[in-house]
Amino acid sequence: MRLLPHTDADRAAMLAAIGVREIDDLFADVPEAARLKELPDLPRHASEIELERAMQRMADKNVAASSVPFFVGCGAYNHHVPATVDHLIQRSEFMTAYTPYQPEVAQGTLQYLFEFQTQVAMLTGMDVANASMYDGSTAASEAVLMAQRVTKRPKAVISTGLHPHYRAVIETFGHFSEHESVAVEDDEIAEALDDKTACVIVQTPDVFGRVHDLRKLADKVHEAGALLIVAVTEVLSLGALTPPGEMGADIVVAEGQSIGNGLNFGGPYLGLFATRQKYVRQMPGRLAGETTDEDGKRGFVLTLATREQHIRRDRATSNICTNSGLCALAFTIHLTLMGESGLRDLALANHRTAVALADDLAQVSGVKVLTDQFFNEFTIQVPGDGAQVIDKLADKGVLGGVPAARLWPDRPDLADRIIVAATETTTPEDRAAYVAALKEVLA
Amino acid sequence: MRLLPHTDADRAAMLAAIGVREIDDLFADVPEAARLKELPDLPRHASEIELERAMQRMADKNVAASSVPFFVGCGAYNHHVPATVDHLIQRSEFMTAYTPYQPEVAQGTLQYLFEFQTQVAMLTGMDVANASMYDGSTAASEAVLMAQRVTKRPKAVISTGLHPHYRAVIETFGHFSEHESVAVEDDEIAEALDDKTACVIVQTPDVFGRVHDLRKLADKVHEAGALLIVAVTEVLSLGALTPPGEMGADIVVAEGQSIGNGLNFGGPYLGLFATRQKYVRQMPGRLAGETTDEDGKRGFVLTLATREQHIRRDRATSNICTNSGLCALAFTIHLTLMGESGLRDLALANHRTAVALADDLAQVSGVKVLTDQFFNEFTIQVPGDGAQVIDKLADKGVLGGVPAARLWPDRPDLADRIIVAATETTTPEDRAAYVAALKEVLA
Amino acid sequence: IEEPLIFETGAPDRSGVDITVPEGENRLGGLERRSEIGLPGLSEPETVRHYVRLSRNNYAIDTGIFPLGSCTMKHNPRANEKSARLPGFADIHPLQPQNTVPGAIELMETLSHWLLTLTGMEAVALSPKAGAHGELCGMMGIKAAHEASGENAQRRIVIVPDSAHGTNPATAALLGYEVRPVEVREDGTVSPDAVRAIVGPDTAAMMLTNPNTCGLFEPDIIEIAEILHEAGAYLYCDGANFNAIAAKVRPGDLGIDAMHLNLHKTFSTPHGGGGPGSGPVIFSKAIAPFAPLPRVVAGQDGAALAEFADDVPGEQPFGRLTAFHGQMGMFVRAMAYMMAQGADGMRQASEDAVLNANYIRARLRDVFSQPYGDRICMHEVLFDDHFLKDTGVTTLDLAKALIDEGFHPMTVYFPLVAHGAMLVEPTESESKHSLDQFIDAMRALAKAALAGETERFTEAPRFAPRRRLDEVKAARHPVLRWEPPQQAKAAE
Amino acid sequence: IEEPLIFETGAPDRSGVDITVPEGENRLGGLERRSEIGLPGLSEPETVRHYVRLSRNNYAIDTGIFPLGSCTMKHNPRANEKSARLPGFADIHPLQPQNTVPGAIELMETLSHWLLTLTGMEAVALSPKAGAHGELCGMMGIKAAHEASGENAQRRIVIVPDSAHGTNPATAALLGYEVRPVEVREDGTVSPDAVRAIVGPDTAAMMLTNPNTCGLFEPDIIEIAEILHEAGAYLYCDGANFNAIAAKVRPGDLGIDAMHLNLHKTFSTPHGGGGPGSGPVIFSKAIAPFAPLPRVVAGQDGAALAEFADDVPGEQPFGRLTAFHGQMGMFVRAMAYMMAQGADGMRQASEDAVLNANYIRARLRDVFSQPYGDRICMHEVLFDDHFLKDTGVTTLDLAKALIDEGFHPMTVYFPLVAHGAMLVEPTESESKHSLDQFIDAMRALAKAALAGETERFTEAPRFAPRRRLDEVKAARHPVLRWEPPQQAKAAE
Repeated sequence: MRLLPHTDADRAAMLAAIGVREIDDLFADVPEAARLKELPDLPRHASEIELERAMQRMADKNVAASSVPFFVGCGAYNHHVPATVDHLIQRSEFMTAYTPYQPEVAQGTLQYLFEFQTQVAMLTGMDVANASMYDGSTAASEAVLMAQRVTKRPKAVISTGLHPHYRAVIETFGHFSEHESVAVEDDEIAEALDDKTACVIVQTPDVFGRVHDLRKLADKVHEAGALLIVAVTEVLSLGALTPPGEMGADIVVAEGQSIGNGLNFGGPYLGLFATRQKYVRQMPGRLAGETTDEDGKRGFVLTLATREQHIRRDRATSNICTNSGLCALAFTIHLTLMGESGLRDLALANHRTAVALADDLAQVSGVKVLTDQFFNEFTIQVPGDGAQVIDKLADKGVLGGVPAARLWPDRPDLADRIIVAATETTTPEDRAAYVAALKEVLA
Repeated sequence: MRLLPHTDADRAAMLAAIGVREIDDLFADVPEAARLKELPDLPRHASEIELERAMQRMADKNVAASSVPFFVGCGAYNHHVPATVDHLIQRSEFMTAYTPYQPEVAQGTLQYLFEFQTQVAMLTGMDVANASMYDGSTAASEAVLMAQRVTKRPKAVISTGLHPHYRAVIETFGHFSEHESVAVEDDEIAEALDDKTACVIVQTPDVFGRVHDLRKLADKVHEAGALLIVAVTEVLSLGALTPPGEMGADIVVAEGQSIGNGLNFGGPYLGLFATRQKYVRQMPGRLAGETTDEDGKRGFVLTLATREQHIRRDRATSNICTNSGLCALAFTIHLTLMGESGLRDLALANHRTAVALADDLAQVSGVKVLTDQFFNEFTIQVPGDGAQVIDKLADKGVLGGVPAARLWPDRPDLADRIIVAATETTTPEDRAAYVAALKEVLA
Repeated sequence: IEEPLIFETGAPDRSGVDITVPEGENRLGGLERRSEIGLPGLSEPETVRHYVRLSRNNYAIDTGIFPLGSCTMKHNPRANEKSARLPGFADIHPLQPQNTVPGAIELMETLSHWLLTLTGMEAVALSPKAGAHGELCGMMGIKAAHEASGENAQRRIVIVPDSAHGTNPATAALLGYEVRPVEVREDGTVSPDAVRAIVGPDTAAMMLTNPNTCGLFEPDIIEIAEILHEAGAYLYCDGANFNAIAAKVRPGDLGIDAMHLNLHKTFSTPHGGGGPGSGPVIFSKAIAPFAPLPRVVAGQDGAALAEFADDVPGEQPFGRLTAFHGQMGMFVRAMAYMMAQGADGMRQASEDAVLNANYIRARLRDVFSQPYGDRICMHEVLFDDHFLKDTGVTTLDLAKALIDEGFHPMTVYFPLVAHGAMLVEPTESESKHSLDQFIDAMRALAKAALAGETERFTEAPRFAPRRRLDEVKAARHPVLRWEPPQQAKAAE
Repeated sequence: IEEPLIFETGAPDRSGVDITVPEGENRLGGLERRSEIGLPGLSEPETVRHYVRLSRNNYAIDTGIFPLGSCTMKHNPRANEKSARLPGFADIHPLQPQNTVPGAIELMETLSHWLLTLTGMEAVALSPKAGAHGELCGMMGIKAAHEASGENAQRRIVIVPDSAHGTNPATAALLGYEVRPVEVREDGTVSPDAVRAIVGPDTAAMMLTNPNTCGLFEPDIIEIAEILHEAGAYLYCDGANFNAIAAKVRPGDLGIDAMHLNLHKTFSTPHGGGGPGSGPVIFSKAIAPFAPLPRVVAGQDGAALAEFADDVPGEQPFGRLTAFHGQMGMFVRAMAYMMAQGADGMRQASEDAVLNANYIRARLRDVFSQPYGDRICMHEVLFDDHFLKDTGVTTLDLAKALIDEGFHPMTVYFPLVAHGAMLVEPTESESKHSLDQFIDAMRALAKAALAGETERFTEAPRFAPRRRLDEVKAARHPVLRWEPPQQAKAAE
């Protein structure tokens, strides 16, 4: 078997060196009754050709984003990833490295994490960022827990503009950690603030695509002694929009998938987490920090580990002991390739393409574009059931967006809404195909 | 432009450091009349998305071997390459390295070349092998030139079983280097031998798929004072067949594509070249050799460079100054993965599959299998024009082999022949599809 | 040459991408970004060289053994990477219509089937993003079961042995539980009597690692599970060490109620310098109805993804752990690994993993001390620093000296139950040749330590990209980001 | 840890592949292999580690600058690799029906168009497999033209300047020509008078490199071409240095008759540690009819591949240079590079390449000596060892000392016309930061040499995977393969 180095002669020699007769002598501690006598009822080992055929067969059943006009967003976006990025993250020394607990032999990982943290802080307009989290939604939930630790208050006020999956994650964590959460419309947030409120969490651009000026809200939240958490599910928007850090956010969480990472059916993704300097010791997740070695050379280490579970155990700030290392690497490589000018160009290309698409769709009879001010995603209203429209479009080879019913099956008032995204990968031909297919479907 | 690091500020600073006003001052030696005033009439730089679209568009027009039942061979074979191979050859330190002229910083390349040479010598049953050549056909031509140097005789006798492209290359080189070559049927080789004969070159399995016992021929060739050159276009056959080195060959050349390398529409491929110890200093091409460094540690260098053009100029053994480094790496990695047992299994799997295919096709009415003894390729006779049959099969989505007319347009006697190959990638379903399509085409 | 930070060589007007920006108007609601971001740009050649050079400062499985106890670091097959990059897996969106992704759902269903068959359990939650996330998921399932039975208010205690991973108590605490430790007995395992002594109507669950962090199989686990179940509590098992027993023992036969599986350990998806991981959780019949969403369920036309409670009538899913469906990229890799290995290969792998650990034990036992005596271990072997007494060499020194010999250190100072612990897990990926090299280096170091060559240890590492780094300084005055020179100066 | 040879750790019954062998009979004509091959097998994990470790002993563009004169080593974009691996290019057979590969033929036609437009020439042969192969092809075309005109028997001389690449005389000799050298004049270039003095009715061609190997543009090339043409001879140009002038100067405007282009230099296909290369040849109107087969020709339904003389009526193709159609993998990469750069990018690249070389010259001219005085150069700059006189440090020592500073050495002792030559070509891929690092290292070394720190040079390299290797020993007693221990012993 190709993954196992031992020959039978090796095994025999090793058993002899150990001083046992057969391999099962080493499993003597396992209760006899629990030892499997036979192999599990699963196939035997396969050749690489057989494996590839099986995988290809399953993969071929799926409609890849790049193979059709594609307008699906809502927290995951179809962007182009330069070939350089995927090549570099597959470097053995990155991909097959361990968590950098032994910094002397992990400076590669630690330096890119330090660079990543700096880029994230710059992008969000915050002071510091951690070395990444599982994804945007879990980062959001950790942000709420952090606000509760900082303020020592139990309640989270959640904007209904927040992606419903994010809200569900916060509510699940809130429920089991015995905190409170309440979801309110944006214009009711001020009323919901009270002295039990730890934080307000809002999203911009929100799940419908709307961009928000958060400055006034920030003031109100701060007056109430709470923290403002801003979630961003399309991180690329930060290349074009005023960053949350400049609008008074105390914690910014984001989904970083759009930069350097593929769609991957929802994972692995990349949680970004940034905050103010004063909260750094309450921040969850790994942190790379600068220091020096015995020869005085600059080097990097994981730091502030005293917050973490492997030191602090039940008094840790979080139970997390993984980051999204390789996704963070993809992010930081892509962002390094782009730089300030490339990022701004890419963001603008996304926005302009979305504007053109909105104008195209607005021409389709019966369709109403509901979002005036947006980045690369907006909401349309169609006559009839949005989910059915999307299914019919899919039959015509156009993946036309996310019907609101996919996210809010319990909101009949949203049943005629579709959330539509465009990116730099959207061609004029893609837009024309959407318009044509939509006209046919609605005819 | 993404491939160019300079900003305009960099350029200005550098021009100032040089002490010229503008870039064209550095092109002052170019005659004014020859300086292009305008850009060549070609497109401007493209984004990576645009580039990928253009490439994908062209690629999609071609029928990939893995996408259809595929039976084309004749010097290039559709084998499976483990993912490990392609990953490893893309390591920056292999792929973007220079020729190992500075051995202290090229031990990676030099050691694998040394291992490669050993593997090739073992496989062919010869004493020594070089570090690879462009491909099998140019290796064959270099072998003839070498035999002419060794024997100081001008004539090459070429078996008609040799791949006609190989023969054409030898004849082209022979013509321009003012040597002689004559092509004869296998049973006439003995008669063609004379005291002007430098070498006889034969192929096994030959271009029609037939395997040959060369022992008697070798004796005759040696009696005539000439060298026996054996060409192998399907290197995998050496895992199942008696190697040329055990049958009296003086030089073995082979196309190494089948191990580790893809079809690539004919290139890059990998020329293997092995010979007897006594001829080593007449051998063309690069050689890695073992030595020691100042600390006495084992290390490897390019050696016997005094044969080569950069030292010997017009008295060099060949003008070659490239090998197929990365293809040799792919070959040696794949062969290392396989080892003795894996190679033998793979060769046997190829052979057994081809036998099954031959039996399948023999059942098709009107089809005659002409080859009794073969490795993974054989020749069939069809009623009517072979090239037309192949075209009609292609219309049905089966790439059924190479019609002899593709290689010998001037041989009407071969017009009804098709050379058919099977490999480990050929499934029972592929065989059934061939039989079904062939029946329809011949109906 | 030292590799600078990107901020030290990049320029804002340099770029490694070419982007075509279409003409048109902006509709950003007056929220255009006006400030400089400050991001540096590098051309493509500079970028490639920067990251290639950085990477060369890393140790990795592909460069050598990771003898890291409790952190299974095995070979990562490249066929898995190739599969994960098929456009049909890598380039599909979690919210595109389900009937445009039947192959993806089939893969998740197949993975679920393999995991359940291997473990003998009832249900699986694929969505947890890592082992610790899986622990949360598993314990949430248990808490949800207590809530459903109305006993949640009274069950506030989670029993955790002192040999446990730090994530265990952290997880329990995060869910509002009180952590009650249980000491391990002299042989390094948990005794049923100790559990019996503290379990009660206030016990929600016990979290146990098996094989445990001392590398030992808990011989009384079945009895412990029975004690817990009788008391109305559940047994959570930390699955970090499943690599020792896959296809040899089924957790379902041991009385376990919930357990996470680290796809990035046992099933060979790459560790990636710290992630992404994937931590599916398997549940017993008692907990299964509470498993979170989304979940793969049998549908009319093949499998479907249940995303809302209405999609699983009769069950009480406890909520959602993450946006979307989990780590698809890891699912594909793990599935590719399992198919490549098959039932026979996984069983052989478990055996070879245990064989390798015992071989190291056998070849080091005359020099290195073991806290629980020289006895068979599972896939990892635990040494302590007893044999280093009075040498002036610490466990940490030995670890750093191992770097100079060309190896990644073993896990040190964990588990806490052993003094100066050194936990060594070779995995089945290591050849005898590789093990012998490691063993020879360990023996040579031990001899050097005993011979008083102290400097070789206290000065180590000397042949790494960096000498020992000042972690105290880093924590005391944290510098967590680069600052432009003038700002950095102003901040001082 | 030193990495052993695969033969020292492998085993014949170990394998890194799993193969299913179908049942069935054999028809091998009694020629079954009976002997052991002797091949060692490694498992997949061992194989990966072996080659990753080996690779780490290599220097590469991705790890640092290659200041190698005359061997353009530029950045290799990964988008090119991705394109070359598209199944539609990588997974097609050279002998499948042409109508199943129209996209491949289109790519070859597009590449031909770009190359002809860039060079202003008449025809292109894509099939040569490398630069030296291209030289042969070009000179064969010239010889074929002389054969067609009946003058071949009298034209036996090829003029080659003494600054030429070794391949030039080797190529001419291989074709049966006598090589006649022409000395370069004091400024490092070829004078028309010198050519006029030796050209005659016996001259077949002159082979010239332009820009030449001293990094200088031959200012009189147009006149030289006229002299040759008047004498009935042709001008072959070695295209190794096209990187200096692409999109700035067209060889067709200089009177060149044949020239090879190194796709692996100018157009950025990777060097691969010594290949594969690709050396398409462009021809003037005079030579075009003799261009070899196969060739892309316009057909009724788009382009087609002409494989036989009947496919190109009216022309006299001189034969075939290789099996199949050339280095398709390199064609795709070169095409991807050219499309990415565009006409504007290639022109800028030539300018930046020349700028970089002159910047190095300007910043080293006060310390390093130049054989032809301090004058503008093209994309490479030539120094000699005059400034090292009496220091006891040789050009080779300086090169090896550069390794210790973290750089690949420049090209040394070439061209032969300069004493102790050091030829430096940075290419346009290098940033100013990178050039400054290289320049600083060069200056520091020069100062150390002049200050008498001889050991730093004669002992170099000290920080490489190996110290200086004994090349004389290797050549005197060549060990070109591993032998099993007993055989090796017997052979002694």
